[in-house]
Amino acid sequence: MKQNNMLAMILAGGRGSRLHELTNKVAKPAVSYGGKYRIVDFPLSNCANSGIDIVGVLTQYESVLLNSYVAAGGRWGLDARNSGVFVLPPREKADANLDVYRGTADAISQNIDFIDSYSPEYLLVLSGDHIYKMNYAKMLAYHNECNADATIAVIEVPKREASRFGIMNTDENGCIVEFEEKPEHPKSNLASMGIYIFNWKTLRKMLIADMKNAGSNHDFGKDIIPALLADNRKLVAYKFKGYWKDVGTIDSLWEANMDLLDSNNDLDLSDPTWKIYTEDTTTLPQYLGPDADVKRAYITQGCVVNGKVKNSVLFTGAKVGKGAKIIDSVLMPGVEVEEGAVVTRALVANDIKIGKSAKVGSADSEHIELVAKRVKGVE
Amino acid sequence: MKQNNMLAMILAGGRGSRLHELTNKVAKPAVSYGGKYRIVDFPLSNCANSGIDIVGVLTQYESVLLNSYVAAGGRWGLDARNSGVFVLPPREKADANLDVYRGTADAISQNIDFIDSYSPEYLLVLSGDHIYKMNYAKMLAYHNECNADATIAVIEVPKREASRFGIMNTDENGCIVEFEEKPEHPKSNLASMGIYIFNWKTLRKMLIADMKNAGSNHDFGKDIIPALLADNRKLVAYKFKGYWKDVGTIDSLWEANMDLLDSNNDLDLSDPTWKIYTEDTTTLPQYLGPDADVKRAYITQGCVVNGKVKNSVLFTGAKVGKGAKIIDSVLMPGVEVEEGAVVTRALVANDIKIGKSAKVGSADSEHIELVAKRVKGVE
Amino acid sequence: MCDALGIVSFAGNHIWVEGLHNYRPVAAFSFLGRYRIVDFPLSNMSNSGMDHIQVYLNAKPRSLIEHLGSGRHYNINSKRGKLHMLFAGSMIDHDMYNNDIAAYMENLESIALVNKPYVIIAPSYMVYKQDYKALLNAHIESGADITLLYHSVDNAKDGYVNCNILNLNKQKGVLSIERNRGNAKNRNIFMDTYVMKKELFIDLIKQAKKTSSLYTLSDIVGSECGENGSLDIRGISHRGYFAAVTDFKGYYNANIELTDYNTATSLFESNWPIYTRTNDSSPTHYSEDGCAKNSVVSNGCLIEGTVENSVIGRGCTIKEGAVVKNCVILSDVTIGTGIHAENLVIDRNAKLTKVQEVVANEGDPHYVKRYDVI
Amino acid sequence: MCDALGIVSFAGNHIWVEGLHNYRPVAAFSFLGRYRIVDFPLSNMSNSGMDHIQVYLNAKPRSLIEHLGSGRHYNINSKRGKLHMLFAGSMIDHDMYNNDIAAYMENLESIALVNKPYVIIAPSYMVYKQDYKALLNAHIESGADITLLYHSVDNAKDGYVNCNILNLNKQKGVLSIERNRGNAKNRNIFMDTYVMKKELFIDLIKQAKKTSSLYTLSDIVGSECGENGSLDIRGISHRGYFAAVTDFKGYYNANIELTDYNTATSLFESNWPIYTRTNDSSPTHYSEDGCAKNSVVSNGCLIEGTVENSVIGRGCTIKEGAVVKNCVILSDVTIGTGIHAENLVIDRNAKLTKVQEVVANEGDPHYVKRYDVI
Repeated sequence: MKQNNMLAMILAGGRGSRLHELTNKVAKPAVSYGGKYRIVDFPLSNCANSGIDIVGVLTQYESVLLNSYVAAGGRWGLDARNSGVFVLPPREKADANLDVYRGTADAISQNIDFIDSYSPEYLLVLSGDHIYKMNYAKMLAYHNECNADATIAVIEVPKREASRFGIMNTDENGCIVEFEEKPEHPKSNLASMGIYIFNWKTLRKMLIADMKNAGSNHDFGKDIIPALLADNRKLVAYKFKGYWKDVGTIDSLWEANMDLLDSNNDLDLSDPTWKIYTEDTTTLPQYLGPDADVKRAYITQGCVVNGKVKNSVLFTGAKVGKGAKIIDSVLMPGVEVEEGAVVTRALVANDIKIGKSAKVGSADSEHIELVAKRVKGVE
Repeated sequence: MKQNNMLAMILAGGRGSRLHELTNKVAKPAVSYGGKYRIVDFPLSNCANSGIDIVGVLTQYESVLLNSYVAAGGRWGLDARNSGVFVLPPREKADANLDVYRGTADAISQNIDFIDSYSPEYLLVLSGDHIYKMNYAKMLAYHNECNADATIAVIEVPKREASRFGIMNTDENGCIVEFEEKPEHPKSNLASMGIYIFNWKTLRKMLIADMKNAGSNHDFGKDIIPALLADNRKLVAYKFKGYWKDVGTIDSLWEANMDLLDSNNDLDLSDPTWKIYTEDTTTLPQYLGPDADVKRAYITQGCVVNGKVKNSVLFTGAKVGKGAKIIDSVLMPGVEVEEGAVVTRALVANDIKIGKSAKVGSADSEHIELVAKRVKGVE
Repeated sequence: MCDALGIVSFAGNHIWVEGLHNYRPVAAFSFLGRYRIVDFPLSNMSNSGMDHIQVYLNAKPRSLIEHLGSGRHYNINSKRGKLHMLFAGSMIDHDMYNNDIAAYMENLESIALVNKPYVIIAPSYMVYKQDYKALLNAHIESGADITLLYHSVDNAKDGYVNCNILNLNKQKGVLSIERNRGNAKNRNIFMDTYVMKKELFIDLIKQAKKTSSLYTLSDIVGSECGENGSLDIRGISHRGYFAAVTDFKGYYNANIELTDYNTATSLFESNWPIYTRTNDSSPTHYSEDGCAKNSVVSNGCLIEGTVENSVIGRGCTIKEGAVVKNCVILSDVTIGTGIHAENLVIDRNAKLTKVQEVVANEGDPHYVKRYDVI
Repeated sequence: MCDALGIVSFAGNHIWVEGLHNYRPVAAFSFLGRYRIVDFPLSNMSNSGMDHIQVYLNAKPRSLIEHLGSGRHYNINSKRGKLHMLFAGSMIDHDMYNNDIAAYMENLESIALVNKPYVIIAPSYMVYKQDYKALLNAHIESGADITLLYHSVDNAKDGYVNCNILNLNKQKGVLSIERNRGNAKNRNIFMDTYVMKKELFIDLIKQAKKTSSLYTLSDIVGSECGENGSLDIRGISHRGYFAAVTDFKGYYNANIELTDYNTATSLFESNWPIYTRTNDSSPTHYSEDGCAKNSVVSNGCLIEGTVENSVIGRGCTIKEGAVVKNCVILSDVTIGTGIHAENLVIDRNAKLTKVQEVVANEGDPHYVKRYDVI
């Protein structure tokens, strides 16, 4: 807290049901990405690198793995004396029964006591399922420069896609004058990234009022932002340039992995000044056998490759047998592709085995095939 | 897990309502004890010292402080690579709604997935609100020696008090033949300490059956132990000798603190071979001023004493002004007793201020006075 | 965050604290029972938002390395930042070539690598509280090339042995740096604390090395002072508690004067925590006949005797009838039944159990060796 | 839990690995890209349930201290147990008095303090997998005073330079310990690994010190072997992968032979993890023209050229058209466009960008210095 008086809360309660079997047993923020990471590593590493020391993670659905994953704050260096990652599921209180979070704002409201115990000046609200690198300290500097009550990070999206997003309409000074959720006829192309900095005292008042409002959805976009605007508070848009992706579907998760194959990609995970930290697994080094044939690939430690890998991303511990081919595909952690099997335009889920000479996926499918069950070998 | 293949689960969901204001804002396991500790430090330090690396803490009621307290596993050295303290409140699952834990056994049942993810051979079930030092590795050795399905730690209590406890009736080999909860006419004086070692596979089956049993209270004492006995499983009693205290009331919490004033007390917190670890607070050293007069006292760092302290325990940051007297009392963390005030046979709650020349408590009261509100000074 | 690399330097070869120094560097000296001296510069840096810190070691590093560990207890994020321990080339005490410049030369790569424009250098043998972020801002605003921190004292004749002093002009320009010869009462004691651009620091290291293999950082900075020097070097005055542990008496006095609670409040402030490594000791137990006054007592002690005007380290036992007066006692010391100890510094694990009276004269404290049995 | 104190010893004065050894002790050598050699004895100890471990350092300790840190990554509970770093008195390379016995003598207190009846001593310059708990049990059961671990080899004429060998009788009693002179193919290479009671260990240290200031632990144990010795000293044979990094070729060969996945599986087993410190590097990126075969590649690399039969360390760049064959490359090395590198050990941060062909003969690998630009 010394560093910048800002506490971060990560909303990590989403079900991610469009990721199908991938989120059967784990919450979306814990889904694997980029060879060795999980999605939630991005907001957590951003926090660590931005000098934020206290992070609350608001979890809800199938969170046992997510909870224990983020609780080990040392992964992001967030385990120094006055530092920590705190898992905050809904809980029973002296004056209230146990209930789920009713919306993004309610998740914060129900943890006002947690936030107050650190008496921060600023509250940073983040989403746990976006992939991007951002220096929140710079955003805070902008917030202070503007003397704003709230600052919302926005990204320019193609005009024709704008109606899929929450759109911020700003005046010539960058002040937000209107917020429209998925407007049919968007007036601007500034999409909200779901990243907010609030003056805590101001937000606290708003949240307490919102809790009592029976008609509210208890949502930041639908309720809190409009309420702040109605209250004539100063809301400013902070323009972000760079890689940002919400991986809501199998296709977009696959695509976000494929983006890494471009050595000039904007995400640049190899930048030593802004590392993304993750679980430190004890694996073998990466082994490339005598028959390995690797072209345009992103491969991490623990992989053992003795076949062909082209245009593909291999996660921790993935194994590719002799003569097997992995083309335009993503092999999640622990996948084993046996001799002679061929995987094309597919995303193979954690620990799935593809048997000898089996074939999955096809080069001309519209969607990426999700392989979430064991595929038997062919004699 | 390498060390002994035993995972520990600490039941820390109790409301502790007989501790009145002390548990208004914190769960009972997080209540302060012994100058610098919290009650839950005892089972957690016992785990660490017994070579247990994975500890789940089942929390429920007013747990925000408890959750963030135990989540910093480094306090007990439980933050090495394959080690951790995991907070496990009730949670929403794909196939079940969010609900409170229905009993001690249900709390474990709802976390079978968590336990399974470490595939332990043994499960140690502990209570989060007892004060004692025990080497669970020795209890496990006894469990294995007896070839038992379950081992229950017991302590001999005076026969006349036995009806206040859960009593284990054993045969001549120490095998448990019967369990009676608070029997009117106890047949033995072996009280259950609420410390169980189970073979995980056996318990797992029992728990799954118990979950489906509509008539069950889902409680270890009332349901699981009798079910194991009915199933002809081998249950043995492990006799514990030493200090053990359940601090359920203000009187007993006060008494447990007073026990420390006896330099030959069985708890022996200064034993370097079995340290109790706790939060590392940044305080001043302990200051004794020119008018300090300290006799039979237990005082920790951060205390500033310039008055008389007799037969009393002073917690972190407690301050005693010039001419003030603290007699037969407990000052919890952050208490400030101003000049000339007198505190007798009282337990003063966290951060309470006793004003100048005020008097609280009395030497001949039957019960210990709990001071949980600011006491104004006297002109 | 603070845009400076923090460097904690070691005590130079002109500093030697009789007794204690035989076993550990000054940085690792026990201070006020629960601290080590290095906790003060490190807490200052951490509280100032500095998260890249290098601690230099020149001899007997074990106790210091163990105390520093991963730096988590100083509230430094181990991923974003780093508490680095860097070693001098020789690691031998009383080796005149084993000076600060030699150690910086040995680790020039590590210094160059850190992505910070400024450097703040603070000593590991002085105790004071200072917001380095404020100091850096003052340095930047002033436009000076180098800013030096000093403390004005009126007892430089008796105290501050082996310290350097700054001679200043009216604009706080540094005219020269020289050793305190004890020939005047009022002096500006140089706190061995520097602020400058990292590039300039690297240049000065190389220049010092070229000039003489015995040149120290204060020598090279001193040579650039005054009207003949090529740099704008200024002093900034420090306020609040200040102690320099440059000799045995300095160590004793600093401890004893902080047993006064009012003096201590000028060093310890609630918004400026001094971090240290915990030892997980239990609270201290006072028996029926135990008593302590005007003292600082650490955890883990058993006090059955009388303690006055003293500092008692962790895990000490003061037995029945024992009297401890004006003593600085390190950890795990035993004062036996009925023993009278006065005006002593007692090193760790010593036992005073045989000789009934171990009393030195006031103003001339004596030293009891580590593990000694008296 | 395992009732033994673990001691990781340093490479004795007879061991010197040309090149790499100038910058760090053998314990801190990079191994197979992502490890340091010390990871192997420490992981063995941790996996065996040992949680009191002392690592001895005799020179240039920085990189080793940084790598070891608090020991959390070796899965050692920092409260219950401890990973201690202990220092030799002199810390100077090539100082003949700076041997293991001198270091143990310097830290005799620390050894005596640990509350464990046995001690297991393992070297920091050998790579092997061993369950020390099983070894301790075998030792206790046999009733021997000292148990020594050895590995039977059939190539002691060319390899295992500077190692000691054990001469055994039929009951595995140790008749003598001597240096491998390369005069026989079949030898029992002594793995510098000892099991004994801690008390005996302390006695032997004192006895060695009294006998000669150059006596090492193997000297004093050797003097107690055979029918004239007063102790029952036995050998236990080790199976599985074993390498001794006692000279430059040994280092090169151990790395290259482990690029074979089948060989590696005899060292790495899923129930016996080898722990190391993470560097938080991203996965390795292979471009359209990148390709690697028969190799071990660490994370954080960019492979645009061809890699064969090599070990590539963290954060290396192999540019387009570059060919790397039979090389052991440490971290952050750049092989420039079109450069051909063969049979080399390339130390960290070196750049091969100017000379087109840097090729040594097979069987005679060459060394490229740290930060060198070729």
